[in-house]
Amino acid sequence: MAYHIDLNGTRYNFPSLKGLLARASPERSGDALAGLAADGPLERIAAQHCLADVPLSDFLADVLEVEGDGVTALIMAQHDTRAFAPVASLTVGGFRDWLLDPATTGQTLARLAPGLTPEMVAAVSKIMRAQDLIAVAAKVEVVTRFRSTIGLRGRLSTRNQPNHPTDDSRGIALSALDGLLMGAGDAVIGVNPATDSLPDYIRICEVLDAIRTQLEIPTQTCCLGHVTTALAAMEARAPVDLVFQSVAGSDKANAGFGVTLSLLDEAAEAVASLNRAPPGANLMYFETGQGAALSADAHHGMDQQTMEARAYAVARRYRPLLVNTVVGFIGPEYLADGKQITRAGLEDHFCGKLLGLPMGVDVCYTNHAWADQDDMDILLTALATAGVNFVITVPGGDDIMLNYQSLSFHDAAYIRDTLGRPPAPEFAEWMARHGIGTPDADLPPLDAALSHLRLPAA
Amino acid sequence: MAYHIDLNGTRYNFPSLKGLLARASPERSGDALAGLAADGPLERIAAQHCLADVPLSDFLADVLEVEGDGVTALIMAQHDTRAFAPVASLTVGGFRDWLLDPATTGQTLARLAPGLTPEMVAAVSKIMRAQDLIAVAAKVEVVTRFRSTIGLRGRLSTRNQPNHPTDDSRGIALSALDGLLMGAGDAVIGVNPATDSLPDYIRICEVLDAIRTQLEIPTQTCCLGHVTTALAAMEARAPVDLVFQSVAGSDKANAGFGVTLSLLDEAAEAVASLNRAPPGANLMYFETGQGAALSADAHHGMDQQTMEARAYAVARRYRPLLVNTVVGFIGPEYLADGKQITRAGLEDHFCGKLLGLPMGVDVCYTNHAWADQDDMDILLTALATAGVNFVITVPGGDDIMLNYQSLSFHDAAYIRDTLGRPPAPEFAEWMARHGIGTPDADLPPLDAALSHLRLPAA
Amino acid sequence: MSPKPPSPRDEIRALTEARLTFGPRGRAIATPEALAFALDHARARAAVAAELDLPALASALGRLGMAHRTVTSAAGDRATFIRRPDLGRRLPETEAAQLADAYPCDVALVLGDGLSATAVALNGVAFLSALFDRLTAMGLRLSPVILARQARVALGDGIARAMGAQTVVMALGERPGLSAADSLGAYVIHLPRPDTPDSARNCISNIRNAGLPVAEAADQAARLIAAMRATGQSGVDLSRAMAAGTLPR
Amino acid sequence: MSPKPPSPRDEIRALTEARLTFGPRGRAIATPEALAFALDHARARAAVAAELDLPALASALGRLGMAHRTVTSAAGDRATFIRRPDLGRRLPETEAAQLADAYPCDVALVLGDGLSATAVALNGVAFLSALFDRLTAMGLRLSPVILARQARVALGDGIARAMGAQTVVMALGERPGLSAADSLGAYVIHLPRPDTPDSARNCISNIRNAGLPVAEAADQAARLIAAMRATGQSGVDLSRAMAAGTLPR
Ligand code: B12
Ligand code: B12
Repeated sequence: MAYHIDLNGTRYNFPSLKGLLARASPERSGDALAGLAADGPLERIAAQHCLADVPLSDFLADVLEVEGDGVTALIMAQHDTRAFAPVASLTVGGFRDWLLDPATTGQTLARLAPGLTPEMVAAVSKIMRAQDLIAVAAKVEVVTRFRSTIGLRGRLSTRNQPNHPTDDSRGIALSALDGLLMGAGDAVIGVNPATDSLPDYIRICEVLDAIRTQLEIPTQTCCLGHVTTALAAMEARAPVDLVFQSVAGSDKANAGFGVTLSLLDEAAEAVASLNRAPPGANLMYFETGQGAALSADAHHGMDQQTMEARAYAVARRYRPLLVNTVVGFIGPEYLADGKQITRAGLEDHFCGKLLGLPMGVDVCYTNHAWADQDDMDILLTALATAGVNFVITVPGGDDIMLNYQSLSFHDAAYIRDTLGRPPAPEFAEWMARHGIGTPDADLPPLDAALSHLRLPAA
Repeated sequence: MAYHIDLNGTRYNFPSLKGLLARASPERSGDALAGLAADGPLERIAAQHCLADVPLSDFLADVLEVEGDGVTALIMAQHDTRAFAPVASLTVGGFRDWLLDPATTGQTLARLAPGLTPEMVAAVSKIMRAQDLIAVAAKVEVVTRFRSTIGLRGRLSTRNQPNHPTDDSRGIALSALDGLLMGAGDAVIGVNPATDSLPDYIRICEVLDAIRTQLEIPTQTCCLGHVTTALAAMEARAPVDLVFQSVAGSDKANAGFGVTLSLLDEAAEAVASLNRAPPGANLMYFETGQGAALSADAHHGMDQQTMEARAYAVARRYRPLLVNTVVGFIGPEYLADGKQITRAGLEDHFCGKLLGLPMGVDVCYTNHAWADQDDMDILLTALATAGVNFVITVPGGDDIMLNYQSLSFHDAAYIRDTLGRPPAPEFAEWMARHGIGTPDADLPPLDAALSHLRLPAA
Repeated sequence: MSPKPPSPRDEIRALTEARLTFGPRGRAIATPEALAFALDHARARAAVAAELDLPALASALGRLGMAHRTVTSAAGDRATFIRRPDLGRRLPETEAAQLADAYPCDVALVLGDGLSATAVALNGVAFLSALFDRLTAMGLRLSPVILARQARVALGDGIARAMGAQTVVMALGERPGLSAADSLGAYVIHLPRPDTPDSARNCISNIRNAGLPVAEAADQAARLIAAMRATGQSGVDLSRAMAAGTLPR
Repeated sequence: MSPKPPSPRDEIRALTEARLTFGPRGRAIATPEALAFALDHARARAAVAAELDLPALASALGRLGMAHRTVTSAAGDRATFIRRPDLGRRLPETEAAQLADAYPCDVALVLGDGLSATAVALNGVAFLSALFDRLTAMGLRLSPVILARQARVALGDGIARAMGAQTVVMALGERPGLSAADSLGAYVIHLPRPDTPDSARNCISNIRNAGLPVAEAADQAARLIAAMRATGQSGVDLSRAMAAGTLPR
């Protein structure tokens, strides 16, 4: 369907809803790379005006316009007409006003989530200012549980990410312990493996499990290898708490990641059957990020922010414990600088929350981007205000394997202190019990840790 | 005195402390314009390393290196050796660590303020990240009083700025009322006069006083004309609550503004003698902003951020009720884009607070800057986290006389709701009494206001 | 049908362009207003980038019988102008030399783009011709109108010195606001030297339709110039004297 | 004096370059560490901007008796390369034509700058020569080393097609981290077509001193290539088969 608007005597034409969404997107390098961005500020604003008048119901057709795409089919199947009813007659602009209305509470939004499609949520985000994205997201509370309870209002959890360039067991353990001594890891202790082998995957699971059980930490662990490796590891009876996978917003993009929905279904079933978690627990962990689909040439002419929101349809199928956008991770090819990363981080968090996901953010940047630590401080502050479920933390903010800068354990302490955002209650209690954050913590100090922890043999 | 450092086999020389400060300053367009900026990231970081090792006591010499500058003399006269004692032996780097130490409380910092010079504070800010500037400022509570109490922890006040391009009495009153109906104006209702005449100044004072007294608002009003006009108006018995003046960090820059310290002394005495305020009240209002001295060619080879901190020495001489940096107001010649404005806003707030000032910020940008509303949302959020005393608000964020964008009354409502930052207690009570913020406010609705308010004749 | 009586809303709109909040006060600015704001921002950015339309200005001045000359500041182009106010204030020597042959004058009249060529296009010639009439009536000798590209306020000082004028009026586009890009500022200074501070200037601001009308602005400027030439002062000192009533108004 | 026994701190430092927090845990990162971080960031940015040192690489390869050729992707220069990964993946036709006359080979060996020419300078030749020995021992015919400027991973695909090679190893600089800019990534793919997805690639990452040693990386790459050529598969499918143990390791 084609759209158009007359603004100041100029007619702007948008041949499709997909094209309109792209032109209405706030500026970012990835859309320019894809040749989808507006020609300039005036065309962008015209598109936003035009988009504001589009009825939400227009988004119930196949916006991606790709025959046989599984993610599109999933989105249509997920859509709950009854939940959609309260906003069914609104335009995108009216939806924004409704979202910002003080009468629209967190409960209202939670009930609405199954009625929203990713494209609706992406659309409204494009006409929202940063403060709108923050204010609406702050209303939504998405709580998930495994050994800890994540996402309670007023709290902020952290992933402790003790990566190591050779997956050395003791190297990983040291970084994990460093974070634990700073109170990081209530969302998950999760390692990205440098290597791609099953034995390494299993060993990493065992190392993390050893730390968790020996220190009796109310948290969960994860090795972020490929889902196929996770399946093999579960078959081999490795201690897998959570299955991880990167996901994206089209079948083709997921194929680029080497995954299909049925593979994910299989993994979700497998991990549930391990019975490691209390009943009803959430057992999956997904990462997403604007630009992933485009970088695999699997965006089908759709802008990267809308594609990102579509990835959340995949994620929500599995009631995940954790989802996070890796926002600045992929690089300046997609989000050029601190401004674009900040905007995208707030968009992704907002869209994920509105779709009912337990949304976290990897507040980060690469060394080829035009960004620095100040940008991260600001994004963290904005996200904490918006009620982000969790952020990722690494020793000193430097991931020595993935080669990028994420938050440090100290950064999490900054926001805890300044805005008052304690970790998950079970973990906070564990910290108190062990005196963590006080001079007399009873965990082994880092210098002595190597001899204390009993790690599995390499 | 000259400084140098060897870093990675390169020697970096800094012929003076002033030069070192400039080279260590985070990137901004004004320092580049002045030819004072570092040559690139490596020289900047070398300067920061070098600066971190400079003893704070080095700053007790004449850093500006200008014979006979009155602001320098004032800084030296203000310096309280006893208050300085706790940090007297520290370097700039050690001072940063000390500031961030949880043992250093707001009380400690309040006692320290008279011992600090602007240059010390500017120096340490240059090696602090955004989160450091926020976290330390958030510890400091600077409370001032007139009819309302401003700066209490956890609160955020607003200036209601109802400017009008012809200073039309009813035009001003309408904008003021619009803000009052949104709860804006507990710091001050303050008009920048478009015109430069005494009769207009007096009339504006009368209009604002009429609104305040007829609506019994526990706040103060101000006409932000030149201090000489204020003096003449006070002689003519105009209802002057607060004397306003723009100030800068050198005699020459102040001369560019048409002011001297003795003129300010005279004005401070005059306004105190009016006895309009409870005893002990604070009676002055100052604005400052990075780039003002440079734009008057009165920066004496000093970087704009340090010059800005020097302006605070002028301000604190008068125990002001309000001080704010106009950060993005002056333009991209000095702060090019959203990133530079954000950084400068946080620096100015931090430096002002550390020097004991009741610091506010005009969160704003001009149409020739590379900035937009998203940047302002983010800066507001960061400043509220840092505990800013007040921000400036205008109808719809558009100052139709000064031609720039500041915050809107709605923006203040956003941060009040999202971070929980109520206005001054007296004003909050007044709002509650009049049902402001509820559908049945008993103030006249805007459409009826013109006939209700009894304004002085033009 | 008789014309509808003006509603209070219309009355308000006539009083101020401020973006007032009528109706129910939600937490956030409503979508139509938020989008209108974004559009106005894009337009204001475009106004900043606009260049003086020299042929149009020249022919408008010509129709009024006013001579003109053109100069460009050391900033050269628009991108440099925004980032380098120092260059926008400097008159290159070649440009100064080019002005030296003009007939002697008391007051130099300059029309610069400043931050809004749009403002100059809309109000520049009207203001200068109104001022021209008043100053001529006062018996002052005026320069041709100097159309100045990439001009900051202080560029006028160099122009005055180059032409040997004692007083200079620099009328130029104020930075464009969100609601209007048509606002002109007039800065007047007497006996400018290279190191004269801004405090020696007087300013008449917000000259535009919804602001200070052109005729009134010209009156004020003429009054200022008369006072400057009578006292030898300008700027804050002059304002102070005028406020104290020690000068004829 | 006998040498001091290694302290636990030294032992830790040998295990990981991670920026661990020893000693008292304050709220904030201490000033020396914060400044070191900023310096490392500036250095990493410089590494991104660095270009391949072609003469040095050529002479190092020459000393080892390895031939080479040079190509540049469609990105042309560094600034374009960063913003336009699409161009960094594309081999211009002129460059492709220039490779067509090379002798026939089974495996194309490519050394690209990627995001760190520093990594290539430090580990590139060592890795390729180790791999060269292993593959030669396996009886495979190898291309000259293609030194590729402004190269993204997928540029190797076009190179392989231009040279008629079935398998291609693209070794290139991974994006530089804060602590190290010397990390090489090797991406191997079998039978690349223009539309082959990344999932058909295998990756050996973190090849550097403090990561995966060059010799071990070459072993892994040789093993992957053998498996690819035996099964006709590469990428996720191959990994899955290897994980399932249905392939010789
Ligand atoms: C950036 C990056 C990504 C980006 C790639 C997008 C992009 N345009 O660059 C994103 C976030 C999408 C990504 C996704 C994945 N990645 Co990745 N990625 C990286 C990273 C951090 C940097 C790569 C780099 O600098 N490349 C150099 C530049 C010049 O290459 P480029 O041409 O610009 O980009 C290409 C490569 O980055 C490549 N690529 C990126 N990741 C992977 C992973 C695999 C298995 C393959 C074959 C290729 C590949 O795809 C890009 C497009 O062609 C490395 C870590 C490192 N230290 O190198 C991990 C790394 C290469 N990725 C890894 C993994 C496991 C994955 C995933 C399989 C994760 C998952 N479980 O789903 C997915 C799928 C990738 C795929 N098949 O396409 C592993 C590989 C382990 C291994 N030895 O096989 C690494 C080493 C990190 C890790 N240990 O977790 N990744
Ligand atoms: C930007 C600005 C400033 C900046 C100037 C720095 C800069 N580099 O631009 C700062 C913040 C420092 C400033 C300070 C003041 N300003 Co002022 N400023 C403006 C503003 C918003 C825009 C001016 C503009 O667009 N100029 C056009 C560009 C092209 O000029 P420029 O060459 O780049 O910059 C020069 C002018 O801006 C000029 N200038 C700026 N303000 C003033 C004020 C006076 C009295 C004079 C003579 C010159 C002057 O100085 C700059 C350097 O030469 C106007 C409002 C408006 N709508 O125009 C008020 C305005 C001109 N300023 C005003 C005032 C009152 C002041 C102060 C006297 C406030 C005070 N009480 O201390 C001070 C002192 C100024 C001085 N004598 O130097 C009034 C003038 C009223 C009048 N009719 O006389 C105005 C109209 C706003 C207002 N109503 O409050 N100002």
